[in-house]
Amino acid sequence: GSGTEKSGGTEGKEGKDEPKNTEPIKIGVLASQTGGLEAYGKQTLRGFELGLEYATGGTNEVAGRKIEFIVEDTETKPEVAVQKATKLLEEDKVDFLVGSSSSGDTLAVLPLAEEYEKIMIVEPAVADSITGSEFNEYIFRTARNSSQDAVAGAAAIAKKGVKIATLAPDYSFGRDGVSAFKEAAEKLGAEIIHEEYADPAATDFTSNIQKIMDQKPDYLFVVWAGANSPWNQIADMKVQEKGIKISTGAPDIAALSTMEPLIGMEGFTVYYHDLPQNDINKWLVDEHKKRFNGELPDLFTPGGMTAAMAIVEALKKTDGDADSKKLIKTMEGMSFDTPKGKMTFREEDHQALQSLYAIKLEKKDGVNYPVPVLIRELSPEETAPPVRN
Amino acid sequence: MTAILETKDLSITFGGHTAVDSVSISVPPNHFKSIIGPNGAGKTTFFNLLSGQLIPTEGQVFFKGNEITRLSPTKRTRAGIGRSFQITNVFPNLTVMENVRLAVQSHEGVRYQMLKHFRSYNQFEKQAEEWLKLVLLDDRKDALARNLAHGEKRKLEIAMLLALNTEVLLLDEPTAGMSLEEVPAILDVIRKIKQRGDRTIVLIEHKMDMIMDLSDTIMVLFNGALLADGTPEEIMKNETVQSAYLGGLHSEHAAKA
Amino acid sequence: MDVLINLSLNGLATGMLIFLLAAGLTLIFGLMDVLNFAHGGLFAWGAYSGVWIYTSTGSFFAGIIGAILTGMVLGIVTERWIIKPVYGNHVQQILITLGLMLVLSEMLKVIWGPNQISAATPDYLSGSWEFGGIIIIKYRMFIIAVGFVVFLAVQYLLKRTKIGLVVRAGVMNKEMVQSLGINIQKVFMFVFMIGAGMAALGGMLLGPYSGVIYADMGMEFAILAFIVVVIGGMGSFTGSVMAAILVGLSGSFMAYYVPDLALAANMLLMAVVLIFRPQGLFGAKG
Amino acid sequence: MSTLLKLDQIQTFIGQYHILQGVSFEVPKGEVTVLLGRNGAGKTTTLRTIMGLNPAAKGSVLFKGEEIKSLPTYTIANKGIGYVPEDQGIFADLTVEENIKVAVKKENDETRQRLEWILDLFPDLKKFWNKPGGLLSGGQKQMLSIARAYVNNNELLLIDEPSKGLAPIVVEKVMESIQQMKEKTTIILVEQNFMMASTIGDSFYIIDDGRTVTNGSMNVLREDEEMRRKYLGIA
Amino acid sequence: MFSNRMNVLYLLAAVFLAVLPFVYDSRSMLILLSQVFIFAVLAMSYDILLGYTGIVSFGHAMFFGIGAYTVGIFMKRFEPETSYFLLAVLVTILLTAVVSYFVGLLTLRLKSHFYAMLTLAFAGLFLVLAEKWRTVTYGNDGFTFRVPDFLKDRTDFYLICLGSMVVVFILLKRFTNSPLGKVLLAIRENEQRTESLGYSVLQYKVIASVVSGVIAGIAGILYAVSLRFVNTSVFTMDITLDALLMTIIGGVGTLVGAIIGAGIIEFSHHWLTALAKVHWIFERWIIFFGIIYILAVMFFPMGIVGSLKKLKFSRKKKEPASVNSDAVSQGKS
Ligand SMILES: Nc1ncnc2c1ncn2[C@@H]1O[C@H](COP(=O)(O)OP(=O)(O)OP(=O)(O)O)[C@@H](O)[C@H]1O
Ligand SMILES: Nc1ncnc2c1ncn2[C@@H]1O[C@H](COP(=O)(O)OP(=O)(O)OP(=O)(O)O)[C@@H](O)[C@H]1O
Ligand SMILES: [Mg+2]
Ligand SMILES: [Mg+2]
Repeated sequence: GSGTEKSGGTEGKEGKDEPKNTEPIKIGVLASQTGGLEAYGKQTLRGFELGLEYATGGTNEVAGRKIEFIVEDTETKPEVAVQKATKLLEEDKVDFLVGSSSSGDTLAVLPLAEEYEKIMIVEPAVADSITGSEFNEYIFRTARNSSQDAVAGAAAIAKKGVKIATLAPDYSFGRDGVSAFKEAAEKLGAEIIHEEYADPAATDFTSNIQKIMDQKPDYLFVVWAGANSPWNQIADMKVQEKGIKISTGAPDIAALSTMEPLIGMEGFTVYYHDLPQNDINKWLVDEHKKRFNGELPDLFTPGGMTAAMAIVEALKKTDGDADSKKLIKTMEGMSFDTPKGKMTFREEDHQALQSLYAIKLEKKDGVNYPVPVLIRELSPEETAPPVRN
Repeated sequence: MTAILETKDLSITFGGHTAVDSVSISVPPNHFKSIIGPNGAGKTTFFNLLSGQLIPTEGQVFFKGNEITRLSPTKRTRAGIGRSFQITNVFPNLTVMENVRLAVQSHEGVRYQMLKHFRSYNQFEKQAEEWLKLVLLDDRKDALARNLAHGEKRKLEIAMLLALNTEVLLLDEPTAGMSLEEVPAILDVIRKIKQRGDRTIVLIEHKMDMIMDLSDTIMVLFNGALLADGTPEEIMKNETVQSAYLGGLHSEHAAKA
Repeated sequence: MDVLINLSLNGLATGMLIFLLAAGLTLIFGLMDVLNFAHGGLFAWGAYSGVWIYTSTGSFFAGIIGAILTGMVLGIVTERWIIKPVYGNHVQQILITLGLMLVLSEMLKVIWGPNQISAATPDYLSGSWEFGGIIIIKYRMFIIAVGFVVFLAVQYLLKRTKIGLVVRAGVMNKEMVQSLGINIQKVFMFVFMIGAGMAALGGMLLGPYSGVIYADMGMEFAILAFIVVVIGGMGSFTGSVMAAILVGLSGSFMAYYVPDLALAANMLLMAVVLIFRPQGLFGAKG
Repeated sequence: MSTLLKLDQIQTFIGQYHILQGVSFEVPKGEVTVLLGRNGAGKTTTLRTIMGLNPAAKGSVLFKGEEIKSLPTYTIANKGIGYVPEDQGIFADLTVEENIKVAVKKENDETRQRLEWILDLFPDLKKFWNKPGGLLSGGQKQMLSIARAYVNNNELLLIDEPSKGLAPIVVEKVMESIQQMKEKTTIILVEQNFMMASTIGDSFYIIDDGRTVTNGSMNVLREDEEMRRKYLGIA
Repeated sequence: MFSNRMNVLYLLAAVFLAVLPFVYDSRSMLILLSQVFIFAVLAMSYDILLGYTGIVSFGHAMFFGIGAYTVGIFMKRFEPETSYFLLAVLVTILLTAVVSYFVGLLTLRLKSHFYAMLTLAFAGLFLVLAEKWRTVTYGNDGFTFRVPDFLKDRTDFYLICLGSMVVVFILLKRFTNSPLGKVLLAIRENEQRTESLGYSVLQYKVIASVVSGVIAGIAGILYAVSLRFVNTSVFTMDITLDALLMTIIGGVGTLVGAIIGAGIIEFSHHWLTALAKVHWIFERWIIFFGIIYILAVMFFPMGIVGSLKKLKFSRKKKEPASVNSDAVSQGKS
């Protein structure tokens, strides 16, 4: 009955007293398994499972404790996310939360992590406010945030004297993205001459594109997410022919296939399977192909894997102790291996600093979508976003 | 004594068609006036102007000396002009009792009471029952209005008007479709109200014997205009009325009566 | 000047596209008075089946025909099993068609997977011409043309045959229409089938417009279609075209001149129209 | 003279209500058969049962010897039965012209002639040819409803209280027209206007409480005051 | 009639729900039930419009959202204290009343679909406002906030939700059974006739829309507090559709129907998603959700309560008294 709320705490203490706790560690994973972000949810889940396996060497055990994880579908609805998160915390008594696919769902769950004093690894939700204004100390994010994207985007194109216009959907994601980009780009000496925001649900973006063309920028930097995209119309309006170069973040493979018109574009990406050159990624690609009949890991698959690896790494360091306070101390500033190389949880806001990739979209034989080809890796330091909490 | 209901040059035009054409009448209190005229003469439209369903293009309507030309139907009903409809117009999914009770409730002025239970107004139900008895419909009081036969709906229509208990009653063909047997009963009701002597009644009907029997005066509408206005005898003598409205058979009939 | 022409042309084309999306609903909702919330499902199915046929056969034309046929078959099934029991009852219509909508859009994911799918224009329709500053996108001209043809065809059907009258009469008084010797159920089924076919056509043509189709596209565009039918005036086919074009143009011009209100463009337009013309642009006075 | 329509012990339910509990009558070809009875007796329901709008649960409805009891309404209508319902059944948003157009089964010379004839009878309809039916006056709606049933060459017409709401002179016209039509068309008439019923009716049936209680030739009823009083409450 | 027996039943149900948290200790069940109560309040408020006045609104989320944002903003901007919470409730009531009054005046003259779409437009404008007024609302991502202590404990909050639902139910029951409520029914049936009986239809509709709007606002407050988070989703069509579906499934014009509908939808949702983990067939559980709607219409055409009521009546009496839900269904909406 009444002790439930503090049970997490007591358990932790017990863990400290007993020399060897063999209770399994439980992780609750929140992801969109239905609804608009279903595809992202699936990527995270696959990655997470593979990550656990990799990090524990296939034993699914750390410091003598088994790791179990329970997946819940948030349906991309905040109220469902809260319901499911509470269930995980209350009934399954999980030690960690991981998730979720949407920023809204994640934001709604943040206070629960604090209330129940459990670590939440945010993956792949991108809103800056998660590690910014809405931050609490139980939150760690393995995903990159909007600002990191923006900094990477800026790094890819911004130089002294370059005139840039931006196009973004008119909601938080787009607005956050552009303001972060602007800051980063201006720091690099570029000039933002026009910001265009479009109704994300619109069928027609030509007016917005027209307006950008009127400004005659050197670059058009596009922040976009969601199925309904402006690529076709950018091509139809002959933006590139007018000498305006396009730049944007490369999305997941399904969305890449709609970017045919942007071949030749320079931009950045969070992940594409052949960009990171390390053993972990190689393992990921191989295992993923093996298990999911030849499919490649996609945009957020390594993120899921990273979340698992961060947890295992932290537990290794505490020797299986899941006490949150202790974990927080351990994880702040912790560096750990991931398919994207080393990441580090920044002490101030628990944001994982990580590599991003400056790329160019190219047509490749035998691949039916434009492929992001590496121009250069942007180091974690280079893409570090400002601290905003 | 001043007129209770009066119109001055009342006209209404629907897209070029003048349905009521400069009609001026004056009905003294407690008077029984009938309106006759061919189909489409403008009788119902005239009623609509009196009861506020329509706003005239020209002219004025007065009730007890006050102009009410632009008043809403709601306000006119509250002021004391009640009407029944030619095409039956009831609340189909409420019971007969509930239909009439709504009229009683309005008459009693209980309009915005939202905190008390409606059952604390038992007297409404009793009154409603009285009215239903009067029109011989009390045995159907729990039936849904939409399940009534046509004639029964007509009776309900009348019961609702009576329950409003207004000073002026506008009756639009109350007995259309009512069975031979029951017309006299309804006639009786109307007659009783007339005899009470405190109600003004305006009646539209095509049943001439009924009109002759009840009316103090009769007005005749013709293509929207007032053709004649006078006592039953005067009207029956009017040749235009004879030929254009009553037709051959009826003149015999009228002569007999 | 160039800007004005570009904005107008693109607004017009978008309007025509919206018209194609809404045309089916004009019949089903405007004329037959069925609050069909599954309409979006019908055109999402049109889009998926059409694009699938196009990519597997390589013939855009086959894709169009395939989409229309898919829509018609779905229309018949829907009418027969879902709509028929609930004619004239809006409350039940809302519930049952929302249920159908869920089934339809989830089935898409079962068959074609949850990922968005890219939808390309055929070569002969892709690209654009440029005259001075005026850019004419080929596919948009194609949409305008198709919209025009569909408009004329349906207008012919409604004006030259009794079908429009019979449907309107049937909605007002089904029993009476039957008493006049008309098999109204068959007529309703036919009209519903045509409406569903047009919805599917609209969906199919939408794909290449933005380059991508996805399972949830249905609900998004269905609301737009409802807006068009209502502000055009229920049951008025001309009204729907005009409303659609108005929506297209206002979207285009507002995005350019008052971008801050662009998000609210459709809702503002609808509010303004309905406050000043409560029966819709071409609706008979109620 | 042959029988065109024959109802035998018809029982009809509406919902769970047993409305018709035994209606039987025969309609001879070329005659006007009148159904009489008080309000709520079941006259309208009888007509609706014939049209298949409230199908009979038991009994039989034979039209030209063929059982039509369980056919759908439109099939029954297409066998040559026209219906003027008591609430007129006007399509309010359709114009007078469109109301008639919906009804017309075949556009040929004959229909055009019939239409002309009926419009001459009711010139008001011609006058308001393009007006929405819902805006007509009560009597005009009645005229339109009758006209709509007349335009087709029906063998049998079911007319429910046509005189309701019509000016006396128009009632006369309707009577005249029915007389004229009798040559081609058989008619079942429900009518409360006894003057009209007795003038144009050939035979009558009285329905009470969902049953046919008595019948006979109209001449008999005209003479038999006792019977009138007993069943119709009039002298 | 049998209202006494019904009252006893309602009382038993309420008592059962009130002691539930003390005997059955599952917090996620509590949360689920709280969610049911909150949506029941919203659905009941919708029933006042749909079931009792006969108007379909597509913009009900507007009021829900106002409640949710008001409490969110108050808690975020000021201190999460009881006094500010009460102030937020007061402001919600005021705001929803004012907004529903003006929107009502502006829209209620319109006929059925036109009305529905105009409310949709207004709700859409509120959605855009919430999106655009980023300094206060943080855009569509939304923001989290703290709540006063007395709302923190889930059991207490559960009881508060239950209490609110019961109070709203009793108030609305009384409201609909009042003489004014009867006039609303009359409007649902035949506006024009109601007018010529001396009732001013517009005023009644506005009253209904204000009552319904304020209660929807309350539901919004509870919803936001339950999540301690608010984002633009509270203004979306989804919320309106939820209210609509719950009301219809339960049976329009019955109030209890709204509660039962909320229960059915939330629980079948809960179970279906649970099943998704058990068997792959249910992975696409939304299909089954859709099928439930379809079957509901086929087997309970008047909603659960409406259809049961009808069954009961037809067994008992020859002549049915008014079965409300069926009334609306006859097409005016
Ligand atoms: N709202 C309206 N719009 C257009 N025309 C109308 C309207 N209402 C009535 N009319 C026309 O006005 C004329 C008069 O109609 P009204 O209903 O007043 O006739 P009436 O005298 O009551 O006839 P009846 O005896 O047949 O009921 C008719 O020709 C009718 O078509
Ligand atoms: N849908 C229905 N549900 C229940 N009862 C009905 C329904 N329709 C008709 N009735 C009942 O059936 C009985 C016969 O109705 P019907 O309309 O046939 O009478 P009628 O003889 O035509 O009367 P009237 O002369 O008033 O038109 C009436 O008591 C009526 O209340
Ligand atoms: Mg009249
Ligand atoms: Mg009858």
